[in-house]
Amino acid sequence: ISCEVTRTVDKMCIEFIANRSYSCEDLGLEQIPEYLPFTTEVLDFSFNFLYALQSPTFSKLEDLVSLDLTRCQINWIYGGAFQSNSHLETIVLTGNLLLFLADEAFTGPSHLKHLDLTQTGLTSLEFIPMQDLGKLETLILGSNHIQSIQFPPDFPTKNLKYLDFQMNIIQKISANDIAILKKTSNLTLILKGNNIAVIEDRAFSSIFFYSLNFGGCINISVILDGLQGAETVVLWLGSFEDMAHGIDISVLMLQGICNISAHELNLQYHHFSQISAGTFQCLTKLQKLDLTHTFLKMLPPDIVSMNVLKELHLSKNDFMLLCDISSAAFPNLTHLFIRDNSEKLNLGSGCLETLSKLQYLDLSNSQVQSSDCCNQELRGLSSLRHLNLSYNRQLLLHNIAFEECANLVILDLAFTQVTTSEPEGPFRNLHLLQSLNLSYCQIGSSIQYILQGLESLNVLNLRGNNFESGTMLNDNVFRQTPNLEVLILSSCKLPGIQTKAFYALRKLKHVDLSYNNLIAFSSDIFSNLRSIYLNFANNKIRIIPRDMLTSLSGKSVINLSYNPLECTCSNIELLTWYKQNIDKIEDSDKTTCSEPKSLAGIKLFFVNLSCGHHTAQIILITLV
Amino acid sequence: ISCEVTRTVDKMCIEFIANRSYSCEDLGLEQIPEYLPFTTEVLDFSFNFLYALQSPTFSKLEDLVSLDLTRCQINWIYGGAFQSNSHLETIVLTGNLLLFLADEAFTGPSHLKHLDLTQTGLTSLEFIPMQDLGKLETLILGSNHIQSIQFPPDFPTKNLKYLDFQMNIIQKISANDIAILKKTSNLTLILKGNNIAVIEDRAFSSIFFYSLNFGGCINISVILDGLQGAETVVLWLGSFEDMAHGIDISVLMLQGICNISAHELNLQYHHFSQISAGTFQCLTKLQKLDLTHTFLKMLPPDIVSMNVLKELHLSKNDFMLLCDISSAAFPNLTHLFIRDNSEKLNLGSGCLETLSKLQYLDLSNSQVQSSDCCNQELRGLSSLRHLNLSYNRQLLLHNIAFEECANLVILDLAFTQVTTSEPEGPFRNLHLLQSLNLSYCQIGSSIQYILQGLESLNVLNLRGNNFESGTMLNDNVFRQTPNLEVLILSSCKLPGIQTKAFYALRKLKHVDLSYNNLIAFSSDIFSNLRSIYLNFANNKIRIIPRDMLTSLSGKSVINLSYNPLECTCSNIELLTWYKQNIDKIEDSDKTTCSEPKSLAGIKLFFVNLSCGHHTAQIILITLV
Amino acid sequence: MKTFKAAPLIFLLIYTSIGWPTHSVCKNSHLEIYYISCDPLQDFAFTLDSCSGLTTGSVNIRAATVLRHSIRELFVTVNLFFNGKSIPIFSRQLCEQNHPNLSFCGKKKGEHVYYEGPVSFRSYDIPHGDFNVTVELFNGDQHTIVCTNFTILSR
Amino acid sequence: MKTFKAAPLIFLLIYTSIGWPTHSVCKNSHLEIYYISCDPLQDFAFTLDSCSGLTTGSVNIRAATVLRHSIRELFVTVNLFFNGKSIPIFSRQLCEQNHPNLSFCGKKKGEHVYYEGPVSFRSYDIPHGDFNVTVELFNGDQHTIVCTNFTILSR
Ligand SMILES: [Cu+2]
Repeated sequence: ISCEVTRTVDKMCIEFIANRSYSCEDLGLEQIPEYLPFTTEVLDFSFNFLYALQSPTFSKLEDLVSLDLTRCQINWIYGGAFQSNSHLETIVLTGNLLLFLADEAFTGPSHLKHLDLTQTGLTSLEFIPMQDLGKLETLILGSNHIQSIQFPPDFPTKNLKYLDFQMNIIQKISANDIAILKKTSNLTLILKGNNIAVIEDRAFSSIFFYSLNFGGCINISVILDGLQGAETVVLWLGSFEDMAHGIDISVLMLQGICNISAHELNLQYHHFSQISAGTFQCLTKLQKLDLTHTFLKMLPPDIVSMNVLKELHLSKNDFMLLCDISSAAFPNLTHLFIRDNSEKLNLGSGCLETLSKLQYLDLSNSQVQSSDCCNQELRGLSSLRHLNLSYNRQLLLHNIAFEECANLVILDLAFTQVTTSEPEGPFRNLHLLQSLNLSYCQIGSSIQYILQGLESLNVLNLRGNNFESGTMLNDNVFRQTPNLEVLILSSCKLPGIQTKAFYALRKLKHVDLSYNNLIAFSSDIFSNLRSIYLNFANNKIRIIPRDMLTSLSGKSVINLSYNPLECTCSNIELLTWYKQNIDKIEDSDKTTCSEPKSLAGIKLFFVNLSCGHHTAQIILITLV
Repeated sequence: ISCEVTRTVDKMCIEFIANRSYSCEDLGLEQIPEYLPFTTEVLDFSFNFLYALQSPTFSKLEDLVSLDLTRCQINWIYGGAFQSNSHLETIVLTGNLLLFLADEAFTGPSHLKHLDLTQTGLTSLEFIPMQDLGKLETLILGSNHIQSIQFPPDFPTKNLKYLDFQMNIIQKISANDIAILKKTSNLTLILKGNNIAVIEDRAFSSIFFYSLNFGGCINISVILDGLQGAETVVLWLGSFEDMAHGIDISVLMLQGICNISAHELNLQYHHFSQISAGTFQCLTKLQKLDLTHTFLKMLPPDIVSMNVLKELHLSKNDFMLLCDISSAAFPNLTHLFIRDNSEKLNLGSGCLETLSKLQYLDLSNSQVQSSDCCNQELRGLSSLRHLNLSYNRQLLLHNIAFEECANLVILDLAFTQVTTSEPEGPFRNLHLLQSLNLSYCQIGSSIQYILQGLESLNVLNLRGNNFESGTMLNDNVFRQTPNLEVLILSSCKLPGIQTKAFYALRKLKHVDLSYNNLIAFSSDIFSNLRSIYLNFANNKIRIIPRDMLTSLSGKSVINLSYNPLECTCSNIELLTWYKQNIDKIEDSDKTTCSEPKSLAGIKLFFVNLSCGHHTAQIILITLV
Repeated sequence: MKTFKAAPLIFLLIYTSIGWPTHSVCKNSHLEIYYISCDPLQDFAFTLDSCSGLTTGSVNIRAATVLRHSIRELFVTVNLFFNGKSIPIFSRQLCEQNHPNLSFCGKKKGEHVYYEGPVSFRSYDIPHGDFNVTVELFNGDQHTIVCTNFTILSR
Repeated sequence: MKTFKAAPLIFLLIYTSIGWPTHSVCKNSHLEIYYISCDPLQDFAFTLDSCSGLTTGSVNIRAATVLRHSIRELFVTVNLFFNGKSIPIFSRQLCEQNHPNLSFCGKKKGEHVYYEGPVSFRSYDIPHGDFNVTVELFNGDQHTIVCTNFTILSR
């Protein structure tokens, strides 16, 4: 038996939508292939070699709307390079070292909206010919060497919504430099990663932004001085884990915010070593405040009430006790994030009691431990709909765990050890719960009653729990959750599945049983096989009889990869069905033979068996 | 008759020195050709495509000493790229956008001396791994985006002689930044084209440079403050025609030079709108001063004497009268340049009288006009050896023109109208003169006696004078200059040459008779044809008989391009000789047939004529 | 148009047949480390100043890549291959969709990402023996951003 | 080694056979200008903001090239071709060996030279008719740095 693979290495573009959308990415091409239809509207030509764009380069593709030329070694763009492409709206030139842009480089596309010049070696705005860019909405100039944002007088402001200067080397901004931006409105201006040292006082005054991003700029005072009188929805002043933290944010600094109109403020990764009520004095109009990783140990109890604040991010800080966030100051909060707390977070008792409007609470990965979770801890959170307690230490659930949170829709306890003490379901009051994540929760045999009362449950993740004794999942378990559509039981050490285990689940659509010890592919345990997704990957299935397969009709998809499937005549029923139903197979590349040894590793699809009366003949077809 | 050209476009590298020196420039190669011998020492591989350098890339060329990789689209240099090239001394990487240099990128060449990283997209010195650069003499970092010259602690200083940071974006220099340069000596440091705004006071103190170049840096004060206490031979502070002239140089500014030890100072293209004796107060130790294009109208008469000044550049200024340079202040001057004066320069009388040591005087292109040149004007210049008066207006020479300058070796009067009034040679006292340029001087018939007394003359350029009446150049003319080796008579409208005209010139080696109206190639007019260069290009020669050619022996070279040569049997003698003596032909590409019409424009070399008794047959061979 | 659909298949073949070169990371008397890119699309650029830093918990590295996909979300996993088994030893989300913790989060396809400087980590003793460590960075769409297979020979 | 010596010859053939594209410089009712590179090695990048500036004496241009040879010395000559004759109309030394008048003097092989901004000159009336103007920059070794052939159609 020999296995021969013929290669046809004439690389062709991939068709996404016939006659309209193509990708020629990384095919080593030096020109636009002739076979692309004239009607092509979307072309990804990234990672090829063009060197110079001339008027003939794209002349045949008159219907082009979007053109991606990322990293095509383009150095020269001559006049009229896009002159035939009057419908072109998007040109991406990321990663081409542009040595020359002709005045008429962008002549032709009269509605050019998006121009991406990231990492093109630009040193000044004047390098870009503006004459044909009047309709521009997005201009991306990130990761260049621009020192000054002196806009030329014909800079397109009419439709401009997004202007990105991130990671340039802009150090100074004068009022004159950006005066032209007064003609824009709702602009997103990104100056992230520029080491801005000087902004003229009030340079940004009377300009109306949607978002202003000075991320990673160390000297917040300088920026706030320049922003006096500015209006913006989002003000992003945060720093980053991989950047110098810069100077301490002082009370005085933040007073500059009193004269800036902003709804959302981000100050992540700055230092707040001395925090006081005064710190928040000018922040009372905020709707969203992000103080992720700002070295906070507490928020002062005497903060003036921030009545309009709806969303507060306090993740990656150093709180000891949940009460230290002084939640009473934020009575209208709907979203609260205290993830990845560096200390073991003590939830206390009623620390969030005043947050009666809180809908979303994230306390994940904060070393939370509770021996009587969580009625006292979450007292008063009657509006709570989404609770994340995943990646914590250990929760002991006695009786009803979330008594006051009866409106919970999503509950995530993944990777937190969950222990229940009595044979009544701790979640039995959560009649509205739709999604429950119990993966890696070490729940074991308590699965018998833990689903009690969850009649709305839609998605259940039980991955990584040990159900080694397969009998745990008897037909009573899932009878409690009749509306389940998605069930994850991967990596549960399941040796087999009881015949009636899933019988009550008439709406089941997606079942993941991968990474177990199953030896049989038993489709007959599901009551509805019309359009189901069954993942049996990484089990121990060798042979699948025909009747298990033929019932899989319609849009069903199965995954049998990484099973020790036999490619012998004992399994001819699978092999025959497989070839005829390749559209129902996921991961066919990894669905290979284990037996006979001569075929080990060969993909099932390429195996042709002739099983005669007495002899078995094996034929391998060659790939076209 | 058809002419077919076959192309063999398998491009091969050019061999300069067998087995040692090769150029593969611009051949579209993607790897080092296998056929290059292992012994190659010098390789120019510029303008090809390499993308990434790995350890196998150059592994076969173990003897490489010099490697030019200019513009090879190299983005990645991995560890060990040059590990087999232990003799490598020079690596040129100009114009490659380097995305990555491994720590061991330069491991291998233990004596790497010259590294050129011009225009490689560098943003910091830290990008360059220094571990293997300890022996570096030259490091070129021009035209990058380097903002700071903070040298890493392992920066190679031991042998460093040349460090080029030109055209970067360095704005600030602190003493700490460059402290490590104290370990160097005689370094040339180039900071030209950086917009330096701040230098720490005395940052350069106690460093010994050969040359410091701050060309194009506008704020001279800042630089001089930083240079207090520095020592350098050359201090280059000039600006450029294409750059902003910057602020006026004031008396106060230049006082900073008192505390800098420098022998040569360049201040070209700066403004000196107010110049006084004080301006020169700190310049008295200079040996060379360059004030080209500094808007000077005069130098103040009360300058303190600059006794050591040897070379003074005053070109491109606005002097009215030569006396306005106050030459008495520079008694030991040997070289003086007053070229391209913007005003009509009046030479005055004895203005340079005190410069008895002056050897070199350049007064070219300064609209000089003199009706009795030049005894009064050049009075006292007894040491003068080189005088340039070219590209001026009109000089009338009466009697002996350069009486006191009897030591002149080189005299250039090109493009200046020279008129002599009497039939005695104006140069007849210049017995030492070796080179005389009279091109485009409108001398005409005065050629008869103008060479009188020039018995040492070696090179004579008469180009562009009108000798339409060919008899002007009779045998007496050149009898006066028996030592002539080079004679230029191109564009002189010569209709023919007298048989004995050049007979006296037994040392003649190079004769240019191009662009005349000659109809005959007459080699018999030269007395020595063993190794002569004869340029007869652009004349009206149709037929050349055999005897004119056969006498051209040895290393003689002739140029017959752009003559209406006949490719008929009347000229079979030339055609035959030509093919056999192609090594004696210059510009064979432009040496083409005029007749018959069918062969017009075909290169002589490719024409094969069969001239039988009665018929002429023409055969064209095809190029291999 | 049949030919168009053959492309992904061919792609796969190239992956399995064209290998990237093996790069040396460091070498001393106790330790030798090599790496090879396991990204089918490109090689990976990486160097380490010395082997010894690995046992003290701080090394200087240079690393660079060109992104083939955007990294609004970015994950890293480190797996140890030992006796033919893959043992996960480290896994972390480096970039979150709307919470860019690192300055390079959000970079797009085609951008060059470069890091040069110190990296510190929990110091640990490298056990004796030969083993492989695979470092894989992938984005929210499960696209490989960097895949590197380190071979560690420890004596 | 015979093959080595064929290279210059082949080179010449390529020159004469591969032409660079014709680029439009400007066009209005009175004037149309095109150019084509006459440098065998490379195309030339040039644009002009408008035709009309040519008659007023000041235009904004963008021009770029990659040097194939160093320019310690640089010369420019402008020739007019009219009725088949070449008439020199301008010639100047731009860079002198030891006297760099312009900031780019002294740049080396492989460097990118870019100019963007105004250029002023003696204003003149462009005569009616069709003619060619060749602008050639060459260095001290007579190597071509830029060679551009302008076709001017003036009505
Ligand atoms: Cu750059």
